[in-house]
Amino acid sequence: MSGVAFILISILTLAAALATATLPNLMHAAFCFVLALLGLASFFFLLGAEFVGLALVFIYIGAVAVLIVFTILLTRRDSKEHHGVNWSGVLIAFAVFVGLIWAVLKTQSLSIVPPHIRALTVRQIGQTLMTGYVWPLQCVGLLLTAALIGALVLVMEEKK
Amino acid sequence: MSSALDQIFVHAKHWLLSWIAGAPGWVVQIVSSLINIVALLIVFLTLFALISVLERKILGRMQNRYGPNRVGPFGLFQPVADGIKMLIKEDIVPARADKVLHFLAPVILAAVAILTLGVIPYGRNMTAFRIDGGILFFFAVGSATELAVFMAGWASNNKFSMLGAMRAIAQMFSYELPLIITVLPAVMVVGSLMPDRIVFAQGEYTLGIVPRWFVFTPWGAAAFILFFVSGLVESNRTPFDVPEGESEIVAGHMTEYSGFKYATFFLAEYLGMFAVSGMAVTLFLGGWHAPARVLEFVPSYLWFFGKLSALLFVYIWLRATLPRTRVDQMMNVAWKFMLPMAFTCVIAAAVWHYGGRGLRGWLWSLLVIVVVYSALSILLDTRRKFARRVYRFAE
Amino acid sequence: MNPGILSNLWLLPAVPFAAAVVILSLPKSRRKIASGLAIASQVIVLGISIAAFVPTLRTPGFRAVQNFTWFTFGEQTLQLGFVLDPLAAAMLLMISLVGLCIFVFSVGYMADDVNFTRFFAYMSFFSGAMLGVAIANSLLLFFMFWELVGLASYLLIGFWIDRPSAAAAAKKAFITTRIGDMGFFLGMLWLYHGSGTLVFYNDGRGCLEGAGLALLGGSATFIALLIFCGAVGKSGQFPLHVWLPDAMEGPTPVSALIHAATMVAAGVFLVARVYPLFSLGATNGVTSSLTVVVWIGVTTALMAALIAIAQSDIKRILAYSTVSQLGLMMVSLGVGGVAAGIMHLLAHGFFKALLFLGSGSVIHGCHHEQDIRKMGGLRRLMPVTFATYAIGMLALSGVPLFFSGGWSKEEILHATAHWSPSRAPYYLMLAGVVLTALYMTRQMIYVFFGNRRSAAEHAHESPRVMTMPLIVLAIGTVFLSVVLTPAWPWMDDYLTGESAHFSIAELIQPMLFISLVLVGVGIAVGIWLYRKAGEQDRDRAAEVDPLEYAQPAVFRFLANKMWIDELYARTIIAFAWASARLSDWMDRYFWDGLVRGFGAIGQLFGVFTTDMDERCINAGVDETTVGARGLGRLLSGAHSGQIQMYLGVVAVGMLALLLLYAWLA
Amino acid sequence: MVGLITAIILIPLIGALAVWVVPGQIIRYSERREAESRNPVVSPIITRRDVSTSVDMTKLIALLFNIISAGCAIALWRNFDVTATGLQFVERHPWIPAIDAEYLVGVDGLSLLLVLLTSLIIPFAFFARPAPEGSRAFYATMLIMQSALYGTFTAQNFVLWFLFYEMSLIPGFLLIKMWGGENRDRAATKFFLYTFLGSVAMLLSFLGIYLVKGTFDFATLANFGKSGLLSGNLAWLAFAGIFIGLAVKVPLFPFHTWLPDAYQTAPVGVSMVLTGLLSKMGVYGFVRLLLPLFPNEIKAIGPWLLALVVCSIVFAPLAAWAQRDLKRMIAYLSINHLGYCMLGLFALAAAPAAAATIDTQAALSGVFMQIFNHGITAATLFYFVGLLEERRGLRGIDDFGGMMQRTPLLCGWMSVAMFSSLGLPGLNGFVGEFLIFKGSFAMAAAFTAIAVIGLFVTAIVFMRAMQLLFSGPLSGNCSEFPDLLRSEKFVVVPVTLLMFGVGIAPQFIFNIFNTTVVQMARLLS
Amino acid sequence: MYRIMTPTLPLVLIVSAALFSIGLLAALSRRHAIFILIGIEMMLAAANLNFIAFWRFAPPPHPSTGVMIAIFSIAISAAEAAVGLAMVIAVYRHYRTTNVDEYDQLKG
Repeated sequence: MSGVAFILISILTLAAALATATLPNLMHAAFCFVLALLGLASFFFLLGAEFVGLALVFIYIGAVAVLIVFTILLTRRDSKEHHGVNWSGVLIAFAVFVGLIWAVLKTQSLSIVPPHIRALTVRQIGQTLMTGYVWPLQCVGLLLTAALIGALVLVMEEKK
Repeated sequence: MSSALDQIFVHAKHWLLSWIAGAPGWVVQIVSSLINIVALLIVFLTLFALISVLERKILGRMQNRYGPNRVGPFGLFQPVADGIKMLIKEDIVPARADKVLHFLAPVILAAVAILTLGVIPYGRNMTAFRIDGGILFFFAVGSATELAVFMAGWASNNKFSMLGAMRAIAQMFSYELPLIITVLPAVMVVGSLMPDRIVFAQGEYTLGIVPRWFVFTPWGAAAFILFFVSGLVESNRTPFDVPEGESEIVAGHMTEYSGFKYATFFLAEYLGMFAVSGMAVTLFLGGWHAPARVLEFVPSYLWFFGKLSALLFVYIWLRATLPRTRVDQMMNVAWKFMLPMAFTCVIAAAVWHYGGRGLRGWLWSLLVIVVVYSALSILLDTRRKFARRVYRFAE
Repeated sequence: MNPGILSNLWLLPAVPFAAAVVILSLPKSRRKIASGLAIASQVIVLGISIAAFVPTLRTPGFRAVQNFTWFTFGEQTLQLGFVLDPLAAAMLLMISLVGLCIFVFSVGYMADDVNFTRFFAYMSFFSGAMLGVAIANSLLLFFMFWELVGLASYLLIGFWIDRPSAAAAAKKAFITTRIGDMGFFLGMLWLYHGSGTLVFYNDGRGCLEGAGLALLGGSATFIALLIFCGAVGKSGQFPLHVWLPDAMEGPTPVSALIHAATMVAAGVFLVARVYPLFSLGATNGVTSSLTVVVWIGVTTALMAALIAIAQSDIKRILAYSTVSQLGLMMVSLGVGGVAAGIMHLLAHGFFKALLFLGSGSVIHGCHHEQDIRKMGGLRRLMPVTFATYAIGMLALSGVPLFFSGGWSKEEILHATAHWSPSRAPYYLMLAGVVLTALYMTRQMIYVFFGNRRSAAEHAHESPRVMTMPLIVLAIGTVFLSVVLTPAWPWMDDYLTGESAHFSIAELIQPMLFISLVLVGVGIAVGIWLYRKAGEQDRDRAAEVDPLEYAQPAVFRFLANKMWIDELYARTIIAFAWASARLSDWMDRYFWDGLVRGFGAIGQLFGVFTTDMDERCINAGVDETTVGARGLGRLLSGAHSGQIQMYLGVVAVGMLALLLLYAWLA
Repeated sequence: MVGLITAIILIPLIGALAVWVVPGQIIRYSERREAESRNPVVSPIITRRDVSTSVDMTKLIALLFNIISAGCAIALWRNFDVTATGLQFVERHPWIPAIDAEYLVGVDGLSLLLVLLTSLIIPFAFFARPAPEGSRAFYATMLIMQSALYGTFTAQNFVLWFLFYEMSLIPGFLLIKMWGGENRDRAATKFFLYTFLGSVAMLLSFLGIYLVKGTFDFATLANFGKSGLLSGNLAWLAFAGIFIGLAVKVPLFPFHTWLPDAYQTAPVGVSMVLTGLLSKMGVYGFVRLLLPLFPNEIKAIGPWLLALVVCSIVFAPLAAWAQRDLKRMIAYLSINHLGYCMLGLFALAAAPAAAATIDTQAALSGVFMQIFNHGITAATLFYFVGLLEERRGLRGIDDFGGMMQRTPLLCGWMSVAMFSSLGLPGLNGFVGEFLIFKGSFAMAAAFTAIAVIGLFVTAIVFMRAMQLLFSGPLSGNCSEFPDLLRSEKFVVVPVTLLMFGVGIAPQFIFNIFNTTVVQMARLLS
Repeated sequence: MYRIMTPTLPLVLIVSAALFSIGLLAALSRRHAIFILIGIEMMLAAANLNFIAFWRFAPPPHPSTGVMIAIFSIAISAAEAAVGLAMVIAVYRHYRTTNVDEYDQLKG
């Protein structure tokens, strides 16, 4: 079953991501991005990282996606993509893709069957965050605050 | 006897599952989920119908009129009639609308609302999806509402829709912060994100009569009030129904909707209301626990739905009583009062915890809340009856 | 001994002070309460004074002190105290009795004034301070009350604050007396330094007692003279007498109380109080300090009497008479007649108060006209005032037998006559007696006899509240003569601490006849000179004075107060003001200029270094910068500003790394 | 009780922060008063006028912190052992061990007196009118100044002391520069440069001392002082540096020219603080530093120093006499009054070896008393000038006239302050001046005798002021003045009562520093 | 067939690599500033997927490092998105366009 789900989710995610990268209607593309993220979250569920999945949904779909669509709205003047494909970009992306695939396939030590592990509970994550990762956590908190203020300052209208 | 009555729905599900006992595991899993979903849908759609008519009747009573009383006994079949009307109305889609998103918006909205209902424990052993991070799930999924509202507003290609959607998102964003932060104290105190555990933690009684619901602690009471108000905003209910203020922007993001899509929005709003109320009951009002030990013989789900009904009644009551707020005042309250108070609840809960969870902690946390509340009142008091009107949030 | 009264002496200043504070806090409209409170406090004070007087009567040479610590500084203590001896007791009685009369008089005199309450507050304040002066047993405490008395005087002279002349007079009074007080202050410091204490009497350890005096040695003369400076200022002695006539700008009761009866006499009292300092090391009763006192007194007495003859303001005449009489008292003290001086002080207190109140009554009756040349013929219109004024005039002129002033003046002349260094003061005093009789007769004739002139037309007798005090004071003036006669020198003995004995033979002395004759001459000359002055026409106010007619230059010299004020204004005050301007100028331009000069030097240096900077150091740096800029321009071509290009380069770089990895692996 | 001093120093700083953070609001209300306007033609007319008064939230917050710190100061006073010698409430923490800079605070009687004075004057200055309404920066700066003053008066280590000493300079500069009257830029710069140069000189001297003796501790240095701290020219250099630094601060003739400008220009509240407290820093420095450290040097040039002092005492009131501006006049009188302090100190330090105990103690007690009295009195005078200025808009001595008829209360209370300043017995000024003169007369009679002229000229100055301001016919431009408002009475009455209290029963002030006086007199003579 | 369908580590990595490349594609080929940002977000998401995958397939007993890094990475990218979008708006206000080709003021 997980195999089927994996394939379905992969197809969904990659398709949505591709749509994001190519759709000319910006709003559609943005929503496709949301869909891709949803797929990614499903991946995380599938891999047993429920918390990360939920956090991804919470943060990206609940917040970042809304921000993105808002930004698109606020810069509405060109909500349609400018024409012309940047072929060099496509080329580079494809080259990178090939390189990565080649690297993955070439590496032998990766073919491991998934070990049976006990689920990682939220409580464990919380404890780890509060013990071993306290400093990073605080730093991230500081970073978020700074980002919040910075964003506000950037967006605030300059007083005349 | 009472235990049997209490667990009657659980037993019923097990009985149903015993029909497919031989099937592979994933089949059983899917069937089990389906049963849960179907049960949820039946219960809440019925509740929706019931509440929609009851609301109109209660509003009527409060405004000194009868309300619907023509269709069926006491007008109870009114929702059926409404449903038929909605179904057979023409489904109008504006010509320049984004068809796909226009269609998807109400669907997503309703789906999200139903999903959030899944993690709430309705009775002993009666949780549809038992997820480790249930609370997180509730809010993570719930946050998709904003996206759906935006979709509706944008796809309609109508300035009223867009404005309404903007307003809705702004207010939902603002109040989502206090909503989530007020949950934190309960989560902290219990040490789990699982709604069942939280309900379970409130199951004791002091002296056998006073339940240890969180609402009876100072931080709990404050958090409950904040949560409830934020919930009102989240579900766009009066007095915070600014996004669909008909006198200003027709019907907000729902302007271009008609027929069954409109009904779906309606449904989603009510389901959202149920979900938030249910979460409030779970977090602060002891979930399905009885208010006294002697009353435990009454089945747990009845307690839950009793409490839920009480909260719903308050929703309707408020709608009958209060006028619509002004959007800038609302925003001011969210950022300047609700948010600091929500953080204070977290601190007060910590104080309560380290004060020994007894009377001492109770008093200390009360002190914390009172001090911060007073300070905020003084600082926010502009000595004017109304704050100066600003349009920053509405732009 | 009467410890009871002694421990209650502090009430004497305290009660009037308290009354003053209460009255000040009253609203302006509470006139009855204000005057009632003031008079009540004065009655209480009189009662206490009598109670304090009684024990001094019983024991000859009575002296009781009560000292207390004001404060402790470091390990030292500062002692203050109260003393009760005949000197203090007699002063107390005089001050409180005269004060009471004047308070009562004021109720009538000040009836129309807006600031009635404030007047009584100030008066009570003055009364308290003056009583404090009388009982102080420490030069410091004496000085403190002395200053407060000065303050009260300042406030009361300037009572009619809207008159610029009053304000100027008040300022003049305060500053002039302050000059003397600075001397007093220095003397006090010296005394403190020399004797180690400022307490007068302290069981043999006080500064006026044997041990204390012994410590002083030769410095006592200087100390005494410095302290005498204070007395000169306060008692209006030459050369600091200029403020006293001007002080008549105050209301008449003030003139009566402060500038006639009590405060100005405080200088005399001060000399009497610290007399042991003056007489320290005396040979035959003469010391250099006392000699100075005598000559100052003589100068003052004669000069003031002369000026008085040429004045036309009723109060100014009395003021100069006061100055003159105070000089007389100083002479008495200087020649060793302490008791005589004090006796004259007491008698003067009564009759001068009487005269001032009488003049007040006249002024009141004449609608606040003070020029005697505009009065006349008031004898009939104001009989009570006339009678009492006449008594006062006779006492002042020194008519013996029934008038106190006569006897005390007699005593003084007696003492002066026996002063060993010189007889000159005696003769000068005799001249003074004649002049006194002369100017008083002149005044009487101008005011009470002859035709009624402009101001006298609508004159009227004063109300009873004003005449009653006049009568009381007149009785006092007459009564006092009983205890002052040489036949029964009770007062003399009371003050010197001997027992009184009666001897009618003492009454008959050659000197008495001399003075009697001189007084008679003075009065007679006065009547003869001014016989016509009284009959002047009622419409013509300013007829030429007979003396002016005779000697216009001399008269103008006297009428203008010998141009002393003008002299001071041209010399001392001008010098002080010039030095003030100079100080200010020096400050603004010289000292500040110095500072600014330093600043300018610094600035010059700054300009120099800036120049150095620009020429030498900056130039090198500039060249380097130009080179760096060229390099930067070269490199900046790689920046297309296209984000995507940068990103693409990064991706290619990543790919290259991957390939490198593959090649290496 | 340990930590109380640190609390006193820190609370105003916190207050400054709070003033910055909390939004200031001005609550206005009107005080209804009866105002009598005199009409010469008709009868007196009673009119009711609304006198607009406002309460400034910022001021209230600042005052709140003042009250807290004053409360701590009073606690300090209550717990202060008046009989114990030496420092009390000592807090000692290592700070910069490399240069022997410790955080060392403590109080003896003198420090306590000045701490109490600071607690009194600063809130008083907050009430000064005309005030910069709603100016948060003003109050914050004043609070910083207060903290610096507390620190200066309690620090017992030179580095710490100097830190606080300089810390008071910058707020002073800012206060004059930002809220001053005309010519404020010039006056502020002059003030700053002058005092700063003095400070630099002082710092250099102390560095020199440190290099030789290796310590910054006041008590230790004072012990060295007895036997000669330094020797030869170095001693004279160090002495001159410290002397100039402190003489500028006091100020002493001829280093005083910054003072009239600064006092005249500064807003009234700041003038109050400048004269009431900042000048005391100089006197304090003399007592604490120069006299114990350089007894021999002072003795050597004692007469010259006394001559300078006498110049201060005599020329300053003469210059005051010639002033038109009331503030400038009081500024000059401040120089005079501080001159008395210096007279006592220098007479003491320059006295021949066998000065009597009573004289040294009298001089020292008098100086301390004068510090306190001048603080109160001069501040009150400035306060009153501020009231006049607020009413009239000008403060020239001849811009007023006959005010006594219109505003008897204002004039009455102001006269009390003036009489206190000219040393009338019964008011506080007399006590200190008498003791100073008593002590110094014994030790330097001639100089003291000349200094008495200063007392006399002061009287002339005040008499002239009173005559021109209060008496005479009511000047037209004063005829609409309101008398003392209730809010002003609340400020004036307690201070004046304090003057009376100190003048009549000064023992409670003496108690604070008597032990210190004994100890110091022993140290200095 | 079944073996292929089981999500093994290389499979997940291949999906992640594809997602990364698509993100890179978006970042390089789109003209709209926001989509460059979205592309970067996508690349970050792909990286997160890698973290989770490596964590999941690590031999037991395994620490929760992978999850932690993913959580932090999500938080940081959220911050980055907020600031990035704010910058887009700020830049848009200035240039009145979101076309990155026209943002060329920084060129040397």
